[in-house]
Amino acid sequence: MKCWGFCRMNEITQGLYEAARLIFSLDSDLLEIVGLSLRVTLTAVVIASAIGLPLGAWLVINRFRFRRATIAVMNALMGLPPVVVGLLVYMLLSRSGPFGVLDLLFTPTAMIIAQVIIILPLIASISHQTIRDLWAEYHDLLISLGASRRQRIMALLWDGRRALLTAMLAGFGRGIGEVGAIMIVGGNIDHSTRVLTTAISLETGKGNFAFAMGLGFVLIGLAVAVNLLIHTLSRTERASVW
Amino acid sequence: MKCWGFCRMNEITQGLYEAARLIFSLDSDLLEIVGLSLRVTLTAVVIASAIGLPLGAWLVINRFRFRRATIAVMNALMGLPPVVVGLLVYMLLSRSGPFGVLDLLFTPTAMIIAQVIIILPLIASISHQTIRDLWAEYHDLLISLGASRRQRIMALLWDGRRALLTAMLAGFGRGIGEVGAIMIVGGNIDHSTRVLTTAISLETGKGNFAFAMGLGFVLIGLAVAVNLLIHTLSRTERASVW
Amino acid sequence: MLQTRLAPADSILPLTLTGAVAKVYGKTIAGPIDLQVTGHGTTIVLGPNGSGKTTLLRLMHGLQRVRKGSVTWALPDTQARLRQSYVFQSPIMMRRRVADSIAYPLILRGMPRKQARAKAIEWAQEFGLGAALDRPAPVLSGGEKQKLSLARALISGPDILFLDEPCANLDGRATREIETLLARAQAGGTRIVMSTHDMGQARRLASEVVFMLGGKVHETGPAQDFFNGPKTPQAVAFINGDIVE
Amino acid sequence: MLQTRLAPADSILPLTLTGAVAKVYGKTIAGPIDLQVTGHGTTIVLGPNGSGKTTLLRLMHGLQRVRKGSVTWALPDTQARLRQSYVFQSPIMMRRRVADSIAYPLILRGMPRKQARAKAIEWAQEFGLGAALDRPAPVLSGGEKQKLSLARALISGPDILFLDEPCANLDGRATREIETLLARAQAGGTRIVMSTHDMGQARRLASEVVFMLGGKVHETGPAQDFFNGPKTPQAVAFINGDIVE
Amino acid sequence: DIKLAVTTSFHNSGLSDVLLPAIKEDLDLTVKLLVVGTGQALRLGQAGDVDAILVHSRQAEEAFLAAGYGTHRREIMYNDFVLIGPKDDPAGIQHAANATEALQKIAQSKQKFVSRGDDSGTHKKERALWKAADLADVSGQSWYRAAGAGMGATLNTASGMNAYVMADRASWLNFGNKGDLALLFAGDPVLFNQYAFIPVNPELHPHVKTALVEKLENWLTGAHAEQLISSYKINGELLFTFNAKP
Ligand SMILES: Nc1ncnc2c1ncn2[C@@H]1O[C@H](COP(=O)(O)OP(=O)(O)OP(=O)(O)O)[C@@H](O)[C@H]1O
Ligand SMILES: Nc1ncnc2c1ncn2[C@@H]1O[C@H](COP(=O)(O)OP(=O)(O)OP(=O)(O)O)[C@@H](O)[C@H]1O
Ligand SMILES: [Mg+2]
Ligand SMILES: [Mg+2]
Repeated sequence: MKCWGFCRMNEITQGLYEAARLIFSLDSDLLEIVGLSLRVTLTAVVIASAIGLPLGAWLVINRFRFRRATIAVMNALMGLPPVVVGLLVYMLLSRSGPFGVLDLLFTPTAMIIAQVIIILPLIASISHQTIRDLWAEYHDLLISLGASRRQRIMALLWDGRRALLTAMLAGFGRGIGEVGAIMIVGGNIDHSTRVLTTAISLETGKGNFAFAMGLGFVLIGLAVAVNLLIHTLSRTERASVW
Repeated sequence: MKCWGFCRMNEITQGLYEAARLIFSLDSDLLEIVGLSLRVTLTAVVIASAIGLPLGAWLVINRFRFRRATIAVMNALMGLPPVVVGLLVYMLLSRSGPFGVLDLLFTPTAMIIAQVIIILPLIASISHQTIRDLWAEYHDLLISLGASRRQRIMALLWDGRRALLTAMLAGFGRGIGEVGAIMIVGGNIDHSTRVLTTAISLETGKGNFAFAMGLGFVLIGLAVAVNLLIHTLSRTERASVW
Repeated sequence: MLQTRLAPADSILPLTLTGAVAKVYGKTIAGPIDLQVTGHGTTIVLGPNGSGKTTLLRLMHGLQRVRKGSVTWALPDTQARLRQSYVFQSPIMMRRRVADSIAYPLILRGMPRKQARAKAIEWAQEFGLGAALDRPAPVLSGGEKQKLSLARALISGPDILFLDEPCANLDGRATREIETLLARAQAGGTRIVMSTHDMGQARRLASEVVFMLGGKVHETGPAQDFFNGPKTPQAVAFINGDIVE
Repeated sequence: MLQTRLAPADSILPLTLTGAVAKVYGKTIAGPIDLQVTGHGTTIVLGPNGSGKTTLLRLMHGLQRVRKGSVTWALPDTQARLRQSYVFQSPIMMRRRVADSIAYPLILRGMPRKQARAKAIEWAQEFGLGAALDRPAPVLSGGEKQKLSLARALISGPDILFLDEPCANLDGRATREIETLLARAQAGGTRIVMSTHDMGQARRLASEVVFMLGGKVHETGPAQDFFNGPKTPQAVAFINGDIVE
Repeated sequence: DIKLAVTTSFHNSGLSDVLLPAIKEDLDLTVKLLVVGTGQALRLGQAGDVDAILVHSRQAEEAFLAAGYGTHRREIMYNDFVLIGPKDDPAGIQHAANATEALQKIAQSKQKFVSRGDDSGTHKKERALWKAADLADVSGQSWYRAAGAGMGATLNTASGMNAYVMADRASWLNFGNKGDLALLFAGDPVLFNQYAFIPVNPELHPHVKTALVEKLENWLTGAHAEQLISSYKINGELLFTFNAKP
C-alpha cells in the first residue's frame, strides 16, 4: 500500500473513528478515566475559584505598597510550568517530605492539589481584570453606601458573575488539558490515577497515534459539552451585560 | 546522614541555589535555552494575538445563528490538551504528512505552530469577554457614528488595550510553561529545540530534582520579569480604566 | 467660524415612520408610531419620564430595532447612516483624550488624523473645552461631557441631529451658548430633533412639537399651535406641569 | 407614609472643611475650601460647568481624597460613613433589578433580605417606579434612573444627603414630586446639600447658597441674601445667566 | 546533521553525552537525538521523520524490519535489567536464585510493584519475565501498579511509593531520586538488554541521509566507540558492554 503523503490524515480520521467507537461502546475503562478527569478538574476549579475570585476582587479594592508587583507576580504565575508544580507537590507529599504522613501521593487528592496550584493564578488574574472594570463602575457607589470590604467583594463577584465565568472556564480548560503535573503526582496508575491526558500521553509514547487522537477527541468533546452546558445554564449570551 | 522528613525541603533550597548558580554563572547552555523559550513563546503570542484579538472582537460585534455555540466551542478549546495538539501538528508536519516537504518537524517553527494553536483559544476567549463589556459601553456610540465593522473592531481593541494585555499575558503564561506539545513537535533536541520546560522534564525524568527545580525557578523568574516589564511599560496600574 | 456641513448636496430627509414599534423581549415599549420629519426646523419631543422620548429618537436613528412597521429615509440606509448624529441622554465617553474623541467621527469618515485633530481642537475651543483638550474624556465634569458630545455630533456636519436632553447638566450660560450653536447649525441646513424637559427651552427652539405619552405620539403639530392651544387635556396638563398618566 | 430616619439620635453634623484641597495627578482641581455645614436646612451649590460643584460634594462625602486641609464630622468617620447618602450626577446603576437595587443599602446595614425587599418595593412605588420593580436597573430610562438613585439614597434615612443635579433628567411633575420628598426628608431631620443648574429650583429649596467659581467658594450666605443681593459681580452675572469666568 | 530516535532508558544513562561530542569531533557530524518511547521511536522511523533509530526491543525491531521500514539491524551493545526495591527488602528477593524466583517472591508477599506499563522495550521484557514465572495475570493485582510512563517517571513513582520496580542498570545508576530504594537483584542472563541500531529505509523515504547514517553506524561499531562505551562508568560501575560485530 503506497502512502500518498496523506496517510497521516488517515490517522486523524481513524482517531475520530476510535473516539466514536469508544463513546458508543461505553467502554468501562474510558468511563472510569473520563469520570476521574472530570472529578479532579472540577474539584480543582471549584477550590481555585473559591480562593481566586475573592483574591482577584481583594486586589482590586485594596491599595497597598506592593500592589502592582503583586499583580505582576500573579500574572506571571499563570506561566507556572506544570512539571515544576508537579515536582513541588511531589516533594511535599513524598513519604520523606513534610506531608508524607498523609500518604496522599499518587492519589486523586494529590492531583487536585497540583491542579489547584496551576489554575489558581489564571483564575485570579482573569477575574482581577474583569472585576477591575466593574469596580471602576461601582467604586463611587459602594464607597458612598458604606459597604465594608467584604460587602464590596461580594457585590463585585455577584454582579460580575457572568464575566467571571470566563475565568472559571479558562481554569477548567487549563486543568482538563494538563498533563505534566498530574503525571508526576498522580503517577498515571491504571485504574487509580489515570486520566484522559495521561492516557493520551501514554498512547503517544507507545506510538498508538490513532488511539491517542481518539482519546483527544473524547477530551475535546467533553470540554465542549461542559462549556455548552454552563453557557446554557447561565444564559451568558442572552443579554450583553446581564 | 539521617533524613528528618525535611530532606525534600532541602531539594527546594538546593533548587534555589542551582537557579542562582545558573544565572550568575551565565551558563551559555542556559542562555541558549532561555533565548529559545522566549523566542518561541513570544512569537506564538504575537501571532495568536494578531488572530485572537480581532477574532474575539469580531465575535462580540456580530450576531449570527451559531454565535453562542461558536463561543462555547472557543471557550472549550481553551482545554485543548497540548499532547493532542502536538500529535496533530506532528502528523501534519511529518515527512509522510501533507506538509512533510516543508521539513519543519523538530524545528522551532513547528514549536511555534503548536503553541499558536494552544494559546489562540485562550487569547480569543479572554479578549472576547473583555471586549464584550466595552462593547456594551460603546455599542450605541459606534453604531451612531456609522463606524464600519473594521472600525468598530479597531476602536474596541485600541480602547481596550490595557485590559487585553491580561489576555496576552495569560497566553504567554500558558505558552512559556507548556511542555506536552513542543516535546512532540520539537523533539527536545539539545542545542536545537530544547527549551526550559522540556529541559525541566528531562531532568525530572533523571530524578535530578534540584536541577529541575533550579530551571523551574529560572522560568518563573523569567515570567515575572516579562510581566513586570510589560506592566511597567504599559503603566496598567496607574489609573483604573485608563 | 466653524464650518459644519461637509456635503450639503441632496438631503437624506424626509424621514418617515410608519407604524413603527419597539419591543424589548416581546414587550412593546413604544409604538405603533406614524410620523414624518421633513424640511427644515426643529422638532421638540416632549413627554413625562418613561413616556418613550428616548425610544422614539433611537428608533429614528436606527439604534432601536424596528419590530413592526418601518423607518425609512429618502436615501438608502448606508448613506443615511453617515449623515445623522446623535447626542445621548447620558454621554458616552470613549476612553480617549478630549481632542481625540471629538476628532473620531472625522477619522471614521476618512479624514487624515492630523487634519482631523486640528479641526477637533478648533471645535473644542468653540465649545468651551479648550482647557481640557488633553484630559481623558471619562474624567470630565458632567457638563463638560455634554459639551464634548455636542461637539462630536456636530463636527461631521450631519443632515439631521438627534439630541436627547442635551442641556440637562449645563449651566445657564452654556445652555444659551448651545442653543446659539444649534440655531446656527439649523441655519446651515441641519434638521434638529430634540427631547427636553426644559419647557422654556422647548418654547425658544421648537418649530414643531411631538408630545409622547405611554410610548405613543399623543399629539403633534406646529410649536405655535401646541403651546398656545394644545388639543388634548393631557398636553394641557403637561404644559402646566401637572400630573399626566 | 415612608419612614426615613433609622437612627435619629445624635447627629454626625456639623461638617467642617478647613483648607480642603482636591488634586488629580498633582493638579489642584478644587480648593482650598473653608466651609461649615451645620444644623438644619438645605444648602444649594451653584456655579458654572467645571467650577468644582461635584468636586466639593465629593470632598465632603469622602469620595474625593483630601490632599491638604481636612474634612471632619462631629462623629468618627466610620460612624459618619453610614449616615450619609449621595445621589450622583450620572446615576450609577448596579447590574441588579430595581427592587434589589433599592434594597441594597438596607441589606448592607444588616436588614434581612426579605424585609429589605418589602420596604424597597414600598419606596419604589412611592417614587413612581412601581411598574419597573423587576426590570434590570441599567435599562431604565434616564429619569427612572434618577428616581431610583433618589430612593436608594433616602431609604437608609441619612443624617445628611448630598445631591448632584438630581432633577437634571426629570420632567416637571417628577421634579415637583422629588422636591416634595426632599422637603419631607428635611422636615424629618435630614440635612440636604445639593447642586443644581435650575435657578428656579435653587430659589424654591435653598436656605443657604454656596457659589463656586474656579474650584473655590466664591460667595456663600443665606439664600435670601444671595438671591436678593449678591455681593460679587460674578454672582450677579451668574444669577442673570451671564458669562462668568 | 542527522536525526536519531532513541529510547529514554538509553538517554537517561548519560552515555549520549559522551558519545555525541566524540562523533562531532571524529566525523564532524551533528546527531540530533530524539528521546521518545520505544513505540514512538519506531513510528518516527516508519514515517521517515528520523534517519535511524536506536532501541532495545527485539521483537518490535524485527517486525519493523519485516515491514520494510528499516534496512537492517546492527547490534551495538548491551546492558542489563535490574530489580530495584526498598532497602529493607520486605519480599526478600535479594537472595533469590534467579529472576523468576525474585518475581515470584514479590508476588507472594504482595509487595507493591511499579511497572512501566507503556509497551516499551523494558515493559515487554518485564512482561516476558512475569510470564516465565507463571504469573502472566499480574496486571489485575492491586499491588501491581502500571505507571504508563517513561523509565525516569516510573522510577520517580516507585521512589515515591517505596515499591519494587524493574529498570535498566544505566537509568538506575543515573537516577538522582533514589529515596529508600536500592538495587536488590541483578545478574541473571535473562535480564540482558541488547541495543540495536536500525537505519531507516531510503527506498520509502528518499530524503533520509543514508550516507551519513552509514558513517555513524561504522563509527558506533568501531574502535573509538568501543573504547568510550567500555570505559563509561558511574560510581565505578560499568554500564554497557560493547558487543558490535565488525
Ligand atoms: N480626574 C480628573 N483629571 C483632570 N481633571 C479633572 C478630573 N476630575 C475633574 N477634573 C476637572 O475639574 C474641574 C471641576 O470638575 P467638577 O466635576 O467638580 O465640576 P462641576 O462644577 O461639577 O461641573 P458640572 O456643572 O459640569 O457638573 C473640571 O474642569 C474637570 O474637568
Ligand atoms: N431594555 C428594556 N427593558 C424593559 N423596559 C425598557 C427597556 N428599555 C426601556 N424600557 C422602558 O421603556 C419606557 C420608555 O423608555 P424611554 O427611555 O424611551 O423613556 P423617556 O421618555 O426617554 O424617559 P426619560 O424622560 O426618563 O428619559 C421606560 O419605562 C423604560 O423603563
Ligand atoms: Mg430619555
Ligand atoms: Mg458636576
